[in-house]
Amino acid sequence: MAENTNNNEYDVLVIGGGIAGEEAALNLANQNFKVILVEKDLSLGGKMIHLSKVFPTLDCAACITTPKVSETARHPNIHIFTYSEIENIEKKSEREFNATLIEKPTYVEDNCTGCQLCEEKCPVIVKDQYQWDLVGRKAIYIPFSIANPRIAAIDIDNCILCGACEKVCPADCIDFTQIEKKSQIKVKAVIIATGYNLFDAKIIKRYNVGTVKNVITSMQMERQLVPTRPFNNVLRPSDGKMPDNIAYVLCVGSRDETVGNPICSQVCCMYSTKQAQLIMGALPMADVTIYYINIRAFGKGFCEFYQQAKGMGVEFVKGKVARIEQGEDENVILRYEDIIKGTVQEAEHDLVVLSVGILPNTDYTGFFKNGGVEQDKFNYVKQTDELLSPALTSINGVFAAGTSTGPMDIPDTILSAGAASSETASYLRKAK
Amino acid sequence: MESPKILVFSTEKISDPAIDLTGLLKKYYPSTVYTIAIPCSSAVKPKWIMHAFEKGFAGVFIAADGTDCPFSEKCTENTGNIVSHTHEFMKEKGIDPARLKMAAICSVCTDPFVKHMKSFLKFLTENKEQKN
Amino acid sequence: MSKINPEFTNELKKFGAVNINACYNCGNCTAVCSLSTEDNSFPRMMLRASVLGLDTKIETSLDPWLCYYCGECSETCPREANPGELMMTLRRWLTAKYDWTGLSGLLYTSIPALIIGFILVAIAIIGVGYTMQFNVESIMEFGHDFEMFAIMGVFSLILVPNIIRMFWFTVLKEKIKVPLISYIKGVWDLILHMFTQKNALTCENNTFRWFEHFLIVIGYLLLLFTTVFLNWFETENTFVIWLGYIVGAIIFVFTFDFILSRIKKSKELSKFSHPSDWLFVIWLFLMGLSAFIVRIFIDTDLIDSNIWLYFVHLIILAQWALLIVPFGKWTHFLYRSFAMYFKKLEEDSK
Amino acid sequence: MKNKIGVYICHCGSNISDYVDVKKLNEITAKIEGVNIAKDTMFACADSTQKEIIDDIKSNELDSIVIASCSPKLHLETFRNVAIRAGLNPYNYVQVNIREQCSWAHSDDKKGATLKALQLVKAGIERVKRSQALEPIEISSRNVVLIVGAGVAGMRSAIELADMGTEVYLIEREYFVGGRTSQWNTLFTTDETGEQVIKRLYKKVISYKSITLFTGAEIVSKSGGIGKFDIKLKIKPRHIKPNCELDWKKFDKAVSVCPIEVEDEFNFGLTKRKAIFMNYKSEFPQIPAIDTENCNRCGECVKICPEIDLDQKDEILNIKVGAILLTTGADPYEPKKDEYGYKTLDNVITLQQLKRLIELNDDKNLSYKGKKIKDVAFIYCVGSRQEEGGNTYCSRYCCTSAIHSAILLKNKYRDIRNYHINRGIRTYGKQELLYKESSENGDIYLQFFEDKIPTVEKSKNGATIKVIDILTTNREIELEADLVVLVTGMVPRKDNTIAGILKVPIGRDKFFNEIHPKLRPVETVIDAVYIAGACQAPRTIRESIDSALSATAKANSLISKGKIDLEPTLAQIDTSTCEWCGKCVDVCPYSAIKKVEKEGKQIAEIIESNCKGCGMCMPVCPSNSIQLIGYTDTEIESMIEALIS
Repeated sequence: MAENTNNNEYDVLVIGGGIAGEEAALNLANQNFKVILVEKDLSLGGKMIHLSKVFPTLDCAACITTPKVSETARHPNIHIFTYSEIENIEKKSEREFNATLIEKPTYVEDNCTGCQLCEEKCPVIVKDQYQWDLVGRKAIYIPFSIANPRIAAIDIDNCILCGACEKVCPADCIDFTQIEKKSQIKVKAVIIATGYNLFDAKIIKRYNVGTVKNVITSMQMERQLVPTRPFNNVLRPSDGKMPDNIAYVLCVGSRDETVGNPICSQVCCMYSTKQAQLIMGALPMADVTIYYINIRAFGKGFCEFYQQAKGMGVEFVKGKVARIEQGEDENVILRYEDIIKGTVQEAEHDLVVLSVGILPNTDYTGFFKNGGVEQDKFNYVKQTDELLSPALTSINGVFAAGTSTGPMDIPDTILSAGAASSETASYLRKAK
Repeated sequence: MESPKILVFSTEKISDPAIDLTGLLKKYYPSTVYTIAIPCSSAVKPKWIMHAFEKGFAGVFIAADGTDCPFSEKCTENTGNIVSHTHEFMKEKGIDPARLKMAAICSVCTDPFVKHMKSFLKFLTENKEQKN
Repeated sequence: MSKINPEFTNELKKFGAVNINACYNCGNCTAVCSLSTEDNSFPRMMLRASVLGLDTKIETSLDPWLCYYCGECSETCPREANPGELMMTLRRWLTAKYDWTGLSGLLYTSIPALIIGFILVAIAIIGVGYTMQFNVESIMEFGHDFEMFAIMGVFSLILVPNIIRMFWFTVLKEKIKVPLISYIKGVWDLILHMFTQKNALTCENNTFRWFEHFLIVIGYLLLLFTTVFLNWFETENTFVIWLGYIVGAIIFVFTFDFILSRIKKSKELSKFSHPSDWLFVIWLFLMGLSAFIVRIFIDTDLIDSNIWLYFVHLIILAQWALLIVPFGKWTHFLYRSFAMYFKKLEEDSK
Repeated sequence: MKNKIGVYICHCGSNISDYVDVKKLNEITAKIEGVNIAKDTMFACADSTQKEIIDDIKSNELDSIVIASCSPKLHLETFRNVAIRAGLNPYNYVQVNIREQCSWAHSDDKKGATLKALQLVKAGIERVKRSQALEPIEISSRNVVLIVGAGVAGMRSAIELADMGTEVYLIEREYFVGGRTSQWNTLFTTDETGEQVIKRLYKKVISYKSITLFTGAEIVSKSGGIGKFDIKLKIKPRHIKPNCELDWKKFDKAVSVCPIEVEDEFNFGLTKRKAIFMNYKSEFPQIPAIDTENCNRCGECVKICPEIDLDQKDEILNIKVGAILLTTGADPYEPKKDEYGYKTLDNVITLQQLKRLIELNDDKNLSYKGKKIKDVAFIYCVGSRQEEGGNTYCSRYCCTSAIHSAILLKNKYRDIRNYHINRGIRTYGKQELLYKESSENGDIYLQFFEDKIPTVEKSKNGATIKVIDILTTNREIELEADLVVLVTGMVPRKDNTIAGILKVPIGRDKFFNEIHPKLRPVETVIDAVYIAGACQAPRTIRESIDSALSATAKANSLISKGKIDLEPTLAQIDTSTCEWCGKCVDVCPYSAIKKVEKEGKQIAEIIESNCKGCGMCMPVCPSNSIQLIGYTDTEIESMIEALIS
């Protein structure tokens, strides 16, 4: 419990500061457990904080994530380590885990006020990973505008050590001498909330990702639809033209044995439908077509949301896109079979969005020293009692939350994180 | 000539963060825009708005929660009712109802906020000039 | 109105089709196929008809013949339903359907029948040899006569009637009205397709495979020509001898490559092999190889003392001519070409 | 009114001072009435500055402080803590945002920014002058949860709460626990059976002393609120004497002599049962029940079993709990008469009936009404995804459940042939593998559009189904089926009186509604009333458990401390001016206002434990009798005046 004053001892280690990790950490902290939350990225918020509006309620993702993020960051029982990783975890006995925490250097001290003067002066420009490479950023940068903590970090791989930032920083917080910090921590339970990765569409050769310019991923579209977006509107990459005929290709990397992922990613149908609705708002003249195999609008309010999109004029075409090729005027040609007509068709669009699927983030597999957490056949964390205790893993005292156990949408992720926190709490209380 | 003053009622969870973010992103809007944050846009009393007009504010803008409201689904409707009630009071007092505006501002809606402020100010300035 | 016949897939499975039920009808196979067009889209509809057991739809369809099995559809099928192999299976099924003797179906679906057939032919040849007291001269003459009669016989008694049956199923039964001129205009294309199978070039990354096939067809036809018309084994003409050697070598070298890729299962299309596929390539290989060796033995005057060798060649030849050519995969060569021809007629009628 | 105010103006490095003339601001501020100390500081949030502020408060006995710096979202809590450490009430602190909403927003207009900053600071001072010292409202709570519904979700949550040290009342309306899952038999995706799952849960439930289980129990009424609910329960009699050892042979005999035969709801009407019954042998609790509604009290059974007591009466029980969790589940959709031949053709059943049918049949043959079944046609989306009239929602579990049942049939009875006549299969996530398995088993899938639904007609051997199949270019396909299974989805419970008693809001789809699907997915607008499982929306077992455990965590963290701190930002009614009109009640989303009589006058009263301080009630009050603490008329109006000055 929280009365523990030793700095290196905590009740629960939560790995991953996305929405699942935050929800689990908050629930536990509210029950007075002392939580250490480790996030490998520079900011909390996971993938959700980067999304535009979320289905089916169309409320803005930031409006939901940021209060959760700041509640987490503020909570006296939660100790946050961003830009940090867990090197290994060793289970000594029940409710006794030793872990090695690595704090990577950001070369900026915590008293940074986020004024961004350094960013202005930094001469290096590289691609901005938080905008999915749509635009550039500096070598010293604040990850993104609603990041938490909102402090700068130096991307040392790209930094030329010119020292311009050091000179301009009013809080004097640039420190090039920082080094990686390793420390040992003791915890009583572990929650894996490491989330998911997105499928790399380049693997599907016949989609020609990279060579056909105006093919982007759904995450890149998501960024273009966010109010904090890099451009002021939805633009296609080749010439910055506002597209007026956009296509969505579903099941990219999902339900596909040839890429080794036969399962359904559960969210792509809905996020594509949502983006289509948002595009209809941003570009009222645009046509949006969604190429699908089956529309999986299964959750509360999803089916109605899908019907609503149809009502708004989003065109749904049944058929998997088989080939993507370059057309004239930088346009993109999709070849598919229109299942309802039963004929092969070629359609020209000026922007094509690949609705990429969800793959497990397998970072967790390396954590455990003696005997890892068992995986299911798709490399998600195996749920050892899937029906009655969905958060249990093969190691007693290690629990799984959110998409670490399989694809899930945001509401399900939050519920799953709630379940993990609940199981963790009762595991910890059994000690008494 | 001093530019007209606008009073913005923002909401602590949703639209005030958007106004913060506007500043953070150095997206400028006129410095005669003043913000008072309250829990929910449905809590703005017509009395306050009338008070602002009385004391010399040229315009009042309610940065509403809209559908993002954490309190009630009916927030948009309720805020709308407040606006229409106040419009009646304004008419009674001979104040142009167009000096009270409302729009939903989500927590990252910086551009819409700036746009609203600029066009509102433009309207108020023109209006003022006409009157003069 | 079509009635579902779920038993059909079981029947089809005897001909090879593997995992077709896995299909979830995404249409990827059809769209990825370089040969399918808006007017002519396959293979999904064939697969669908097979799953539902709409056999009359398949019976009257020419689509299976239009596929050259490049393997792209199977390779990219997200459910591993192997549509390419289905098309191959349907070709087998159709071959059986067209064949009035019913032997095609039997040989395709029953390995014992196949073995018995091969043994019977071998026994018959040995029997003939026995009646000739294994005299080299007369046996070789018999071999030559046999070739000519077999070709004519198989052609007139089996292949021509079967092509007519195919015409009945796919054109007449479908009540396609075709102007006479179309029949004439299409002939040139028919011949061209038959010998070049040029449509296969439309397939993705298929040029080398097409070239190999083309060489084998040319080699095979030349071998036929040299043995039947130039009577290669008995000629003294140097040109013919050399030509014979070359075509023999072409056949066995390229067929050997085919066999190897089937063993290695390196390409999508060679991942699954039906017995009839094995038979076809192996016998073609053996024909080329045995002809080649027989000729060497003739040229080195060793044939008289090694008459068994010619017998082996003759048995292979007879099995090929009496079983594989009329009832086996060889017929694809004809049916496919005619399918193109009929397809053209069908298009002209529109 | 405060008159010893400390004001600190932050440079924020140069973030503020580059655009706002902080020095000048400070000079003017110092002169404002009531300001005792005015200082500018490089970083207000720095440790040294915090210490300095604390010292100032203590040595100068400041009664309130204002800090003009960055957005309160960043440091409100930091400085409230500073106030607390200095012995000042945290609500006597006001943070003025002169960075995000001033210096940064107007770095193009330094003069304007300085002027605005000054006005903002003035407004902050006016506000702090009128600020009230507030303490969080503390209410006591009972560490007891009432769980309504002993299905998987309810039982699982009860176990977890007990593990966490919370006492639980678990009530079930039926005589037996297990809810829908117990009827379900083999479950996807683990192939455990419903019986096994319920057994695991029940054994655990009864092993806890802190869980009290009542079967045949319903809520009659509720009073009180968060932390302190008083609940009246009605418990139906079981008509078996308590604590008796029942002889099973005698029970079997008692069943056989019972003259009453009613439709067996457990088998969805496939069979009949007696008035004395158990649904299956290993059902829990392991005590039969006599259902009062159907028993004619003939006494035949008593002659055999003296343990039976037909005179037992309803029992009324009052319990006191701190929170309530509803896990009341859902009903299967009941097709209308003649919907796809339901109840007009002999061989049309629902998916739920099929599940029971598999259970009731032996391992060799599947037969229904004496006829051997070979061809089974599943028609999907019956009662779900209706474009007109009925339910518009997707019931989520039915595609996977139907497919899983088809796989079970195929595995159990080899020669079964399954046809799935669907509207697009929705086996999301890993459930997709079941779809693949079923396909590979040779199941045939046909897909139709909502506007061209299949027809089912009587035929010689069973039924003829005609469907326009979009997977075969809209060709009309005909098939013969021995058994037609209507894949019916979930609908809210027919009897949902509990929603009325607890005032739980009902959503568009008629299921219970959460506050927000992402922010607060298991909470309802009624504080400390949680929802989980299928009463909220159609869900699979795993998803129901996830939500039940989530609700468990929320309920436990709310009530386990024995007291609940509520935000002091509350609405207040001016009793002298309130002329009860009820408008505030209509607009309040939290049912936090009630009508009371005081001194012979009807007025509104705020239920503090329910009020969330949104202030929605204020503008609708015709007599302006409502004030929100921290946002009173005087505070807001004085701020307005300061801003315009």
